[in-house]
Amino acid sequence: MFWAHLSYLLPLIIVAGGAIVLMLLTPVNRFSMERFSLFTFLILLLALVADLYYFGVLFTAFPMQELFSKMLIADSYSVYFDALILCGALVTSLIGTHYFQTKRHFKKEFFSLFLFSVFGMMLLVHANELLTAFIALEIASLSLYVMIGFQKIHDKRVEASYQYLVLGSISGAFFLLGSALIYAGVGTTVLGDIGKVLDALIGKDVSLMIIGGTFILVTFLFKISAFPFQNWTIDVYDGSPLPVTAFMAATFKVAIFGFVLRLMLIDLDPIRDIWDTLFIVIILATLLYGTFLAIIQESLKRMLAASSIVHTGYLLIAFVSIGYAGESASSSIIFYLVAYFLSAMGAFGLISYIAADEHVRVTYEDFRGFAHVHPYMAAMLSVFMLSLAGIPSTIGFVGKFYIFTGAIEAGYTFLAVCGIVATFISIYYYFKLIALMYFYPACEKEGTQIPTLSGITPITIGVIAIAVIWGGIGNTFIAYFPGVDFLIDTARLSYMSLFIK
Amino acid sequence: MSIGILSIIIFLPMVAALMLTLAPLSSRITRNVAFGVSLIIFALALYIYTHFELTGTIQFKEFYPWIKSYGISYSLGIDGFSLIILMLIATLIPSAYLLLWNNSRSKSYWISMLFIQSGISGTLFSLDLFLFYFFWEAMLLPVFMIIGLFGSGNRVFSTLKITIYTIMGSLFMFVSILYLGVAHYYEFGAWSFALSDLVNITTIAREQKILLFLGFMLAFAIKIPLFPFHSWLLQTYSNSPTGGVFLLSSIMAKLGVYALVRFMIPLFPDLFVEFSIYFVSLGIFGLVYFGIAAICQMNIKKMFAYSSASHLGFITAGVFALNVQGMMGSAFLIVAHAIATGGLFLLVGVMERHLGIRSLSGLGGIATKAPWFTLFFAIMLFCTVGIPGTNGFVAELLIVLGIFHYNPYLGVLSALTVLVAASYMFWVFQKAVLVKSDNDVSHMKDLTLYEILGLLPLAVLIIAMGIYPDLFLYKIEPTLQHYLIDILHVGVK
Amino acid sequence: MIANTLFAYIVVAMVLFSIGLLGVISRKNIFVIYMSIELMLNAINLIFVSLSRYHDDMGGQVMAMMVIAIAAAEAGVFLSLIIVLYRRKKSLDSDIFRTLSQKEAI
Amino acid sequence: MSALLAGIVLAPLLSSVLIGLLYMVSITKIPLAKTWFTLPALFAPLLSFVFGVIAFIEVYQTGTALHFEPYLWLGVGEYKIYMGFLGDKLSLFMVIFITFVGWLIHLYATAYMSEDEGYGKFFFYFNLFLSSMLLLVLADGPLIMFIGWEGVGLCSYLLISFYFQDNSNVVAGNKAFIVNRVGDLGFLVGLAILFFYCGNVGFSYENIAHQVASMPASLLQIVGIALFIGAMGKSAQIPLYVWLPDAMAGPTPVSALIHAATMVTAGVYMVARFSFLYELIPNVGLFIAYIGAFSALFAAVIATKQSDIKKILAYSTMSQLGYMFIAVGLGAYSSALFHVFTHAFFKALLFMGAGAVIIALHHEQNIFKMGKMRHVTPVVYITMLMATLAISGIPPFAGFFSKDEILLVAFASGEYVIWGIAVCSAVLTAYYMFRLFFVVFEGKNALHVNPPHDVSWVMKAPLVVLAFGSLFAGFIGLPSLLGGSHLIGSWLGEWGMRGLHVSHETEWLLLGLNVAISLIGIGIAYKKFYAYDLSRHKEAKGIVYNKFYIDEIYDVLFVRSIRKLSEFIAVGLDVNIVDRVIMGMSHGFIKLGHVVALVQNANVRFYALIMMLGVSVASCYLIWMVE
Repeated sequence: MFWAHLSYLLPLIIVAGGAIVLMLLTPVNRFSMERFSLFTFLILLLALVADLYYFGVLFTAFPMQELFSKMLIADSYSVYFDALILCGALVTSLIGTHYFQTKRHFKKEFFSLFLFSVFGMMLLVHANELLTAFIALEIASLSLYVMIGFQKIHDKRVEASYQYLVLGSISGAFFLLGSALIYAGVGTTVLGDIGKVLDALIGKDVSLMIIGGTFILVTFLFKISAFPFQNWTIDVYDGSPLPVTAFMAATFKVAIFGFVLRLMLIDLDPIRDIWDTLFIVIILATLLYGTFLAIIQESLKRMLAASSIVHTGYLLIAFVSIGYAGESASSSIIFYLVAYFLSAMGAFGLISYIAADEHVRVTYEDFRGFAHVHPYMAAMLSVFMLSLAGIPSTIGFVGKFYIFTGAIEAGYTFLAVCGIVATFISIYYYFKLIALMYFYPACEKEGTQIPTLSGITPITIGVIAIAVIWGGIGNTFIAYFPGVDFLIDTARLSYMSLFIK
Repeated sequence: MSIGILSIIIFLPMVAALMLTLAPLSSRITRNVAFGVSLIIFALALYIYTHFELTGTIQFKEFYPWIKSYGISYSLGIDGFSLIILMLIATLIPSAYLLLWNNSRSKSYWISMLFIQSGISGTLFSLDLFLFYFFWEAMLLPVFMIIGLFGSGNRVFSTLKITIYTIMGSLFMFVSILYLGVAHYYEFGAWSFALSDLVNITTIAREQKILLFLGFMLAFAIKIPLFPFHSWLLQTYSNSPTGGVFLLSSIMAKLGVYALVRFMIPLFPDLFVEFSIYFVSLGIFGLVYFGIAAICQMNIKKMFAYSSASHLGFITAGVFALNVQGMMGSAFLIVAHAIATGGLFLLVGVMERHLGIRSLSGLGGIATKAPWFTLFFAIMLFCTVGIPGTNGFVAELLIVLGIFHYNPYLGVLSALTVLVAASYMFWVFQKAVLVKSDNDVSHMKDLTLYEILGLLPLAVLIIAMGIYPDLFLYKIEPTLQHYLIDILHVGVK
Repeated sequence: MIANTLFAYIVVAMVLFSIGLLGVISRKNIFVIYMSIELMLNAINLIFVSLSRYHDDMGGQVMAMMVIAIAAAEAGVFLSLIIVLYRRKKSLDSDIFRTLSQKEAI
Repeated sequence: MSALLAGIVLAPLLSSVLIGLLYMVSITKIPLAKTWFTLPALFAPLLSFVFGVIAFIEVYQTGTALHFEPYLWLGVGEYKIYMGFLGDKLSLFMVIFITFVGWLIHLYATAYMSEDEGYGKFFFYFNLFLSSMLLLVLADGPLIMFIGWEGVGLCSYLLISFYFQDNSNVVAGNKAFIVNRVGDLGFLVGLAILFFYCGNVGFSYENIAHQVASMPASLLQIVGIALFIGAMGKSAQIPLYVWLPDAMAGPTPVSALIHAATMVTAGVYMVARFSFLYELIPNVGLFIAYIGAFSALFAAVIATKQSDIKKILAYSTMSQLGYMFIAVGLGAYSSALFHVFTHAFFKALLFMGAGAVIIALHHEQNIFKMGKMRHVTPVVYITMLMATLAISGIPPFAGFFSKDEILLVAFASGEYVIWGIAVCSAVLTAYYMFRLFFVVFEGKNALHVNPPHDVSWVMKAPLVVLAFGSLFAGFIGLPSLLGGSHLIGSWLGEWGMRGLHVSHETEWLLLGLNVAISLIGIGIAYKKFYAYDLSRHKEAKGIVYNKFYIDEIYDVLFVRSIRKLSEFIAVGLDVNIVDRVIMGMSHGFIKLGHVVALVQNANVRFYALIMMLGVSVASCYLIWMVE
């Protein structure tokens, strides 16, 4: 019995344990950076394997109830998100290796911090209680703050870390305030119970809950960088080391959504529609702001950061449509997270691979004529750009398809149209890069700094690129091979597991 | 599982292109392979043409489920109208290769051509709207590449412009498609994006329907292009390489009209009838507007760009004339104009290759140096102007009759077509080809044997279709009648 | 009777929270900013504690403890960061750390 | 038997294709001898002529028209259009003289073009023209006729701009084609209207003839006018005549065949063809007659001042066509066709004679630079004299009978205005023709740039034949008054003469009058121009010499204004409005983006402020909502 319960939490335990072990090993000089990244990789892989044991099974349970008293939950939903987070972490560590090796000033502690933040995210997904969630959030965030500011010789890094720290703690405070109010309202902070009490309260005054929920949503919106909490995004993404940026952009969002979806679907369900108008405004503002900023950027990193705001807008579109088209909307969110995670990972990873020299500001101009020097890298980058732009035959297109279908299904055709408009504007800043890479003769300074394709990182990125394509055209022609269908079905499954009482 | 012939037609070029991309082959071999592929496709198309039965139904169907959870399937099939365009592509593209034979040293030129070809075929065959949209946009990428890589002038700007412009239109179509799918889901409780299912939807309110209609229309209007969505046309046509402009003008633009008939009529028959008057007027307006605009163009490519826009307006008018004459005329003019304009652009390409200029002010007196060139130029030109004995005449005649049937006053206006094209075409013929000027055209060479071989079938087609049109019309008539039944059960005013 | 006092507690907490937030916004010195954040957290602690008294279950107390712990962790990061920042610019004025602004980026 | 009709059309078509191929071969690979082109070029018209005669005899014996429908040309829905040939009296009558005159002109051309390197091309076009003309005539149904109709237009374009290196020729060709197209526009409209009233039962003439009766009269009038607009274009009537004088840029045989004998009469033929329609709308007929009359006079007036020999002839052609339209307009189709017939002979003769003179003078076209030709080319002199007499309407030459008949019709049907105009232009005709004749052949002390030479017999032989034609052609239609049996009228049957209610006295009177006025005209010409001293000739000035500035007016009115409009659209609208709106939107968006970006000032406190504002706004909204 105990062991069975343990097996639910195995991934968490592995990651946490690994983190601690790595931290303890840092003084040992026999292990080089390369070793450490290898260890990290192995630990994550192990955790993933442990996680996949329950993957695709419909279940829900409260492991070690006597120990945690329903503060942790393990169900297909959390398993699914664990898988995503772990994949994200794995990819990050893989594309990171080259970066961390070329860049100095990365100490070994970095990896343990990295693992800690992964652990925090996974915990966030497993959290079944507000304060647990807060703790998980803080574990993830605090380690991220440090990871961002790790190279303290660069102003950018430190300031980014500072900015993120201040604003992040404010939003954390809001989260706490929200949970406090909810506690005040219903006298408990355990998710399932909140829902029950709330159902009982229907008709009575629930304003405490509403305000509390709002404050929790503030944190949520802050972390996924939605309007009006989006300003930090561009600066922090710009300031932090590229792998960390990728990690934040792709993986952290997954975790946050993992928790908030759970909260929204299970507990705040009765009062969700209060926020709809608010969300519509937020979506429009987010899309607009993100587009405005993305279209003017010179530096690719900032452009991607800004575009991540736009993608947040898309995700929120699906988020509001949960109310009316719960299943397809939430599964579309999950799928879109995967899609965005793949494309962004690839893009950031490749850029981090290219930006070998710290001091080269990776701008559009730096990619002039890039394709003639490095055809394969250019091809991969184009694939990611196309996917971000949502051009057919990439996974980004299918993701958008789900999102907009869900929106229309929920009756938000208007939002879908807004999303469309943002999309075709985004074509400009994504295709500009492709145009620059292909349609101009190579300028001589290229090729000297950029490493040739070798090592694990390019392979990983190549695999991601193939995955992006496969996600776009993949189907059930080839039997027993996961295609689009498989992804969306498992997403549906995990969604269902939320409602097992 | 068995792969159908249509799938072969779609994927053969794509596969070939992918292989060629990876294989370290020279440009010459790449070109020859591409040419071979196009010939194979021509053979397949001939097979289809001969085995196509004279019923209005959709034939050579293929169906595989794709994204089951949303009822999206990979389903192909052709009817008479798509058959015509298939034959068109299958005939034109080999000729194009022969004309472009020594045009480009670069592999990617031919590879893009291959990609474009498969994208076009996919758009042509798909019966599932999702699949249709998929190809419709995927087709754009190689165009983006070929213009950007091999274009001239401000090519990057123009390629970005056409891409964003076209995607804007198609994205609105995308929303409409999704809306239809959702409507189908709500009405029948099952997801589907297949055309045959979506036509059954009855629950959409009129206002929404109009919006959807416009959503589709925008995409097609930009592709065709109709006034006022044509502002991408000039730069694109004048800056893109010969192959690109050839495909754009003679095939892709036609796909817009094709999709118009293929999807709009079954999906929105009532609105199609209701709005027909506006679009007929718009088409005729475009005919005159672009025709007049063409007169003062000094850049020969821009002039032809305008001229093809003007013809396409006329074609659209014919489609919306809601009767068999108009539609058949449009189908016929699609072919005629595709051949003629394609040929003209290819010839201009030859001229550009030899002389490097495409401004009328720099040309003249080519005829004496290149009689074959002049001969073919003249034939294509007569077809464009619609001289009897060429298929252009038959087509324009049919459309005029159709529009007359639809509305006599518009009919009179549409008869202006006999003047419009003539007014500038003969002038350009005189200025660029015939009259001797003091410009140095000594570099102009006559067509090579390959080029003659490439143009000969086109010329023969033009004449044959002009002298015995019925031989070519009877294949599509059942289909068009079928479409008309769709309309007529709504009732033509 | 108890309800009123609870109300008073919560009002106080809210006032503290707002002071903290405004402090972050209005004060230039990084230390003060940090302290304002701590103030916000402690305000929430106050709410928790009073609530636990109100609901009389110990959960609230525990939460307060947790929050304090987390605040401590945050303090660790924050203080170290403050040191780094000071090293870089020899100043604790929050407004001079503007490397990442859009103007700089272009 | 009836397949002959197709043969008539095919023979020249095939030969033209053959010649064309040979020509392309000859200019790219091996240059071929002229005979390669000459043989088919001469053989084809002859063959058509023979076929025509056979068919003629057939019809003459059986009295029933020949029909031939090889295949369904176009079948749309219930509308079926067959590629049909109709060999009835009218069409065969046309076929015979077209092929005959055509053949003669071909023969003439073999000599005329012999030095030209475009020899093969010329006959390629020439045969092509002949076949389209024959298709026009033999077609059963207006649609097929329209093919021929536009085909001849195309060929005339090709032949006018035959020497395409020279800009003016090509411009003339374009002008001819586009003006013809304006006519075709009308023709097409009329055709489309007809099609939808009578198309569904088949679209041959007899079907239409059955249907038109049931059409509303107003519509019929529209159709009639529309079709006549087509005729205006083809037959160079006011206001669409401007192309004809410029069309003389082509080689002389072209002018002889196309712009005198055959093509330009297509309009007349068409109206005669649609007689069943025009019978129903006499007022439109009258309109036609007036147009014809005015054209006749107008052209005659202009012709009096011209100095280019071919231009004079062109205007005279136009004026003669005016006569024909007077006749058809007044319903006297046989008289019109009679004039077409005779005119074909003497006008072709005139042109060929002129051509001979031009050749003799090394391509000199200004009559005031000629003179003395009588001694150089006596044969041409004689033949030209006969032709000139014929056109001036001096008995017993062909022109006299036909023209007299037309005048008679005009008088008899009570249209005295038309009659008056016709008479005036008759005087002028006689005058300017003899002016030309005297100046060219009798003009004193001419200063030839280089000495003239006589022309070859290959050129003269056709002249002689045609001379006989223009002498005797008239007797075919000899009116009953002079003991003739009026063959043409009786042959043409339903197109035949309606009874004219005029007494023999008036008829004699008119006849005398015609001769008299022609003599007056000749007299004036003799007085002014006989043995005209060319050395003292000074170029004419004035409005008439400048053709009433019609060309200039048209140029300003249409050509320039359309170019202006085009520039306005292409630049003013397209670039400055349509495109600018779209590009402006995108640029404005990006500018706005730069403004928005100012928010990104990396100031933590500012960001926190924004956050606080966001939260407070949201909370306020929610509280307001919950209340």
